[in-house]
Amino acid sequence: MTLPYTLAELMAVHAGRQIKDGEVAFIGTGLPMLGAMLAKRLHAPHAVMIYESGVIDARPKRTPISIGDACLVPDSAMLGGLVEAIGFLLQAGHVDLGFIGAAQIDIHGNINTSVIGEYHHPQVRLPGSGGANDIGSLAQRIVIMLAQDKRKFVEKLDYLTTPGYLWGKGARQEVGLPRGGPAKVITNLGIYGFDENLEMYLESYHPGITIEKIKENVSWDIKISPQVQETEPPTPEELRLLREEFDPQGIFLGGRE
Amino acid sequence: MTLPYTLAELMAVHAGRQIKDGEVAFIGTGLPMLGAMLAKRLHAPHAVMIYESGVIDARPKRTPISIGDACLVPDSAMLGGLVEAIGFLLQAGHVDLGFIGAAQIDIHGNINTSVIGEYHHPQVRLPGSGGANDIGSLAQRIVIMLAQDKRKFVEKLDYLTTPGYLWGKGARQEVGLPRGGPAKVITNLGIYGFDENLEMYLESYHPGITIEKIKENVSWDIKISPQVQETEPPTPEELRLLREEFDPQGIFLGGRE
Amino acid sequence: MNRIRKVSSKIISEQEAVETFVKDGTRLRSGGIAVRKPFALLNEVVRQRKKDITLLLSGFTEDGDILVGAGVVNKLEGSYFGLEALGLAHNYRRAYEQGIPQKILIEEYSNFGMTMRFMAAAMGLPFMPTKTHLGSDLVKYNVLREKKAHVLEDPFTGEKVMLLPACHADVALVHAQRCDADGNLQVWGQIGDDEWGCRAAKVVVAEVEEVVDESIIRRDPNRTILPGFMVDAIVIAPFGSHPYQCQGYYDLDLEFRKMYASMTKTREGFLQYLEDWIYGVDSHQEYLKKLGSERLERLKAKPYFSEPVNYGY
Amino acid sequence: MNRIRKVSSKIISEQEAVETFVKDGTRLRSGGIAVRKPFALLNEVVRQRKKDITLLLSGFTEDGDILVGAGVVNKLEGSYFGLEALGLAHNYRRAYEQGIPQKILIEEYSNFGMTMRFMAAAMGLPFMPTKTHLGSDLVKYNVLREKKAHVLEDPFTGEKVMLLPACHADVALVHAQRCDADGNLQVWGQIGDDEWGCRAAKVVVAEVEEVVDESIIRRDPNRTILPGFMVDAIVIAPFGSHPYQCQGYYDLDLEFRKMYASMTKTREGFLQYLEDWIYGVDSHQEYLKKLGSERLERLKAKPYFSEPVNYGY
Repeated sequence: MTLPYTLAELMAVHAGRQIKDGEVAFIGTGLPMLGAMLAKRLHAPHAVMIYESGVIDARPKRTPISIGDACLVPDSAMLGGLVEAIGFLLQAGHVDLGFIGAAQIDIHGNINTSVIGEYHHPQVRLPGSGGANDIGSLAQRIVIMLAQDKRKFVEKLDYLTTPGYLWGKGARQEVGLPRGGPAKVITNLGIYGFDENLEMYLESYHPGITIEKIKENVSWDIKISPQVQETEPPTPEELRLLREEFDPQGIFLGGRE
Repeated sequence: MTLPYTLAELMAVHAGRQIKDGEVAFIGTGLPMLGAMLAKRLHAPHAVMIYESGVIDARPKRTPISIGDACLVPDSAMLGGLVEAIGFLLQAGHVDLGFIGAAQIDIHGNINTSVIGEYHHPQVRLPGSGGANDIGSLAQRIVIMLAQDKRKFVEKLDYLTTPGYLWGKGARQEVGLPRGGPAKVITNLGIYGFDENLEMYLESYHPGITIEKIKENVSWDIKISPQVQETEPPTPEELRLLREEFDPQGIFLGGRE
Repeated sequence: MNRIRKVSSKIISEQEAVETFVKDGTRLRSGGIAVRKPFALLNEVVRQRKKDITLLLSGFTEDGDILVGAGVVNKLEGSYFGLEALGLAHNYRRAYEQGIPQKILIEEYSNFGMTMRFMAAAMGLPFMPTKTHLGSDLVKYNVLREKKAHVLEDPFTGEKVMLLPACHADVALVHAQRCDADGNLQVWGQIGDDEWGCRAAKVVVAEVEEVVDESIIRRDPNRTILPGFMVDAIVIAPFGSHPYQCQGYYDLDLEFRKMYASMTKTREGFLQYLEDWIYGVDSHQEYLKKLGSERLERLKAKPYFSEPVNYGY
Repeated sequence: MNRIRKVSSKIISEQEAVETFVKDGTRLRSGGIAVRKPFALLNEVVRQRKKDITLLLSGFTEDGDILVGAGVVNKLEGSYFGLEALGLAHNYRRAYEQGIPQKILIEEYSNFGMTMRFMAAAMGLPFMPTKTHLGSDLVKYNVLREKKAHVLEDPFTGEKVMLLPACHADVALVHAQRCDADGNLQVWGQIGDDEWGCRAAKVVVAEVEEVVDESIIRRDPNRTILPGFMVDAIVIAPFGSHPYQCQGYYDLDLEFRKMYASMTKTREGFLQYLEDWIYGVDSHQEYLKKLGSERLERLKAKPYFSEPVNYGY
């Protein structure tokens, strides 16, 4: 089945829909940036976008290539540095949601972005935390985005870079984290939530993706919501904005020409 | 004997002479401000003056009335706040000397600016620390300035607001202070230094003041330097600057009209 | 947290701002250390005869002295309580020494100690470390807090470090040069500890010299110290810091400050001041009228402008 | 400390700056997180074939990747090691996974963790507290430090707090928009953690787009992030952050960054890059010549100016 949109586009759209109007959102590189642009334009005009290099309430005229992109600066409301963006806004609890990528994720939404394999002698050395540990520790809730396969949805992380719910109920409190935890996981196959045991379950599968395929791409026996349904598709307006305005060069969404 | 200058003028002049060229000095309200203006104009043009509200390398065109005076701002090199002035410059050890006033002082240069009498039921409630505890704790050396009498040079402080040498050798290190301590005490009667036991001694007595008079105005048996001498008088240029340019209204030096 | 507001409604009168946000018993942080003190709001707090306020500041001068003398404040956490070059703060002395008009309790720290305590609260941390207070009586006498400070042996180097507890505020009052209608707040000149003091509060009420178009603010976002979504109310109060200064707007009114220092030497004098300058005037606007346009004109700042910088890319 | 300098002597070439201040084994803090990276100086560090440098940063991208690939750096303390939207950092992977050109050791923290570590050093404190790192493997694996972090039970509230040790640097390199001849350094746009990173170093070498008259700086002192007496050398390097951006001066060179990401997929490709863009050019000026004036012209920032503000009183 060929969809009239790519799964990367669908992910960007659903990233954007996580941002409610009036919320303060901490935006990372990549698809969340596109999602933030969509949200701000369409359903969340009063949302406040924070970028960790110190940009508060950004209104970029083009899609930023990185969290430090100079295009985030003109017409922003306030500029500081990491002390303001993370120390003040994020750590003090003023950020409603943040986005994080993942190379591995487990049932409790814990994230590895550091190494695949043994820490000192890994198969793949990945970028590490960056701001991910900060966002995952401190935002009111986080949304995790990754391309899914079985080696990424693992029973045991090779390295726990960013805490999700750790070992489950009460764990974040026990280690001293002030709040937060994963609300959603958005992949190229489906969207996941967390149940009362703080375990991941499937909320929706993307058009063209079967539950069977999802199960094949999770290392544990993933729970399925009784209300599971097909993921809502992008609207024509969302697609138009992504393609024509926000990523015409396909930097984040891949070659589309 | 009538001097051609006041003792307040003499104090301001000697405050200024404590600042060596190229040094970084933390300036408080009052006579030290006049001293700083003199130093910058005469013998220490490269000295850097810091004011705790956040002004770094000030070049005021008039004498500031307070540490927050707006006249300190134009033509300063950098403006921040207390975090920059105290947290960064002072606490990290970049400030060579600071000035502090005192209501009571003891033999080790410890200072009280909080209460006269019992803390909870004092005879006189004084302003408290302000930045004094910070300056006294963190500058490489401090210069203490006060109008002297026996009730001010005491054997035991009613309250220790700002540490001098505490109980003597090794005491600052023992409580965790990173450096510093009093270098000089400048009063309306004389100038004092600290010996190898970190005890105060008289270096010089002001013109018109006898050693006898000094002893009468110290509660303990003050040591006298074998090299004790008369305090050097102000130069005509110093006096001219003070009177004509820096404090023509006599705000700090008293009515002279 | 829902941050959506009707933007126009943030700009309110000082009466409404104080009525709405400053309650009896509020932990109140007031801005400015020796500069940009929010007198328009503070005078209104007095006018509305608030009670049992805990005032949180680094350097208390006329601001704290008036609130103490008027019986608004009965607890203080701070560092300096005086009139700078103009001498001791008399209301404060009368209250502390003689219980007039009421006994006050004070938890004392150094200026920097207060700043770090605000920073801790603003950063969501229970404490901040410093290398001050060590060896002094500042940590010997605790009045309001069971535990006022804690000496920690640093686990990395073994050296001693002073931990000071976060100072949270219910409400912060601050005077700033300008903001836009959403409250994005800009300050220049000395910052003091306003950045951290404001961020330590649940609610921020800003008085400003002027509200400007958001394009002015957003063309120079490095000057913003607090984002609009953290500012709950905006009070337009030109000369709101009088008799103090506001960089780029007006100089200090030294005569007024001398008058205050002189009048408040006696309780009667202070009551007269209260009547003349606070109770007897209805609003900040009336206060300015009483000062007179000639006097205000004389205090107006001379021009000394920065150069524009390019924010383009 | 004697702060007197012959002011004119602070402005030196990048060759002299690196020769004088960057020694083998230096603990080197490099500025910029995703913006204003001091490439003119970093390229010169590579050109002078320094060794055994410990690099201290929050976010390493091309800067760290080049230094690791060139064998200049063998230890890193930092948080992020990649090329952002352009993928993984290949030199870094080759070094860590295969020891090419040499094995590197990394002490990892989060971005904010590094910022707070710089802040601790800059503030003369042995640590700073945070509420991050808790419960993660970031504190499980220590490589360079015997004690990498410490969980403290807060003496005031009992909650758990993570203490991170101060990160001191011997030398900080930073790219700024401008300074005066004395080195008073001004930055606008995102600050990242340059304020605290620079202040954490014993020596600061600043590269700037331009040196301006001190009157420009002193007419807008709120933009200064570091006073001149803390800046030891000034290197005039227009486009010194290329291929990154400098607010108000130029945009990023995305084609160049893509070329870097692509060339460095292989060791051979990286060696070619080194030859083409570092060893094969004598200086930053040569590097700019190689880029060509047409390309630089295209990258130049469009005007988007702030309004002047009044600093008068």
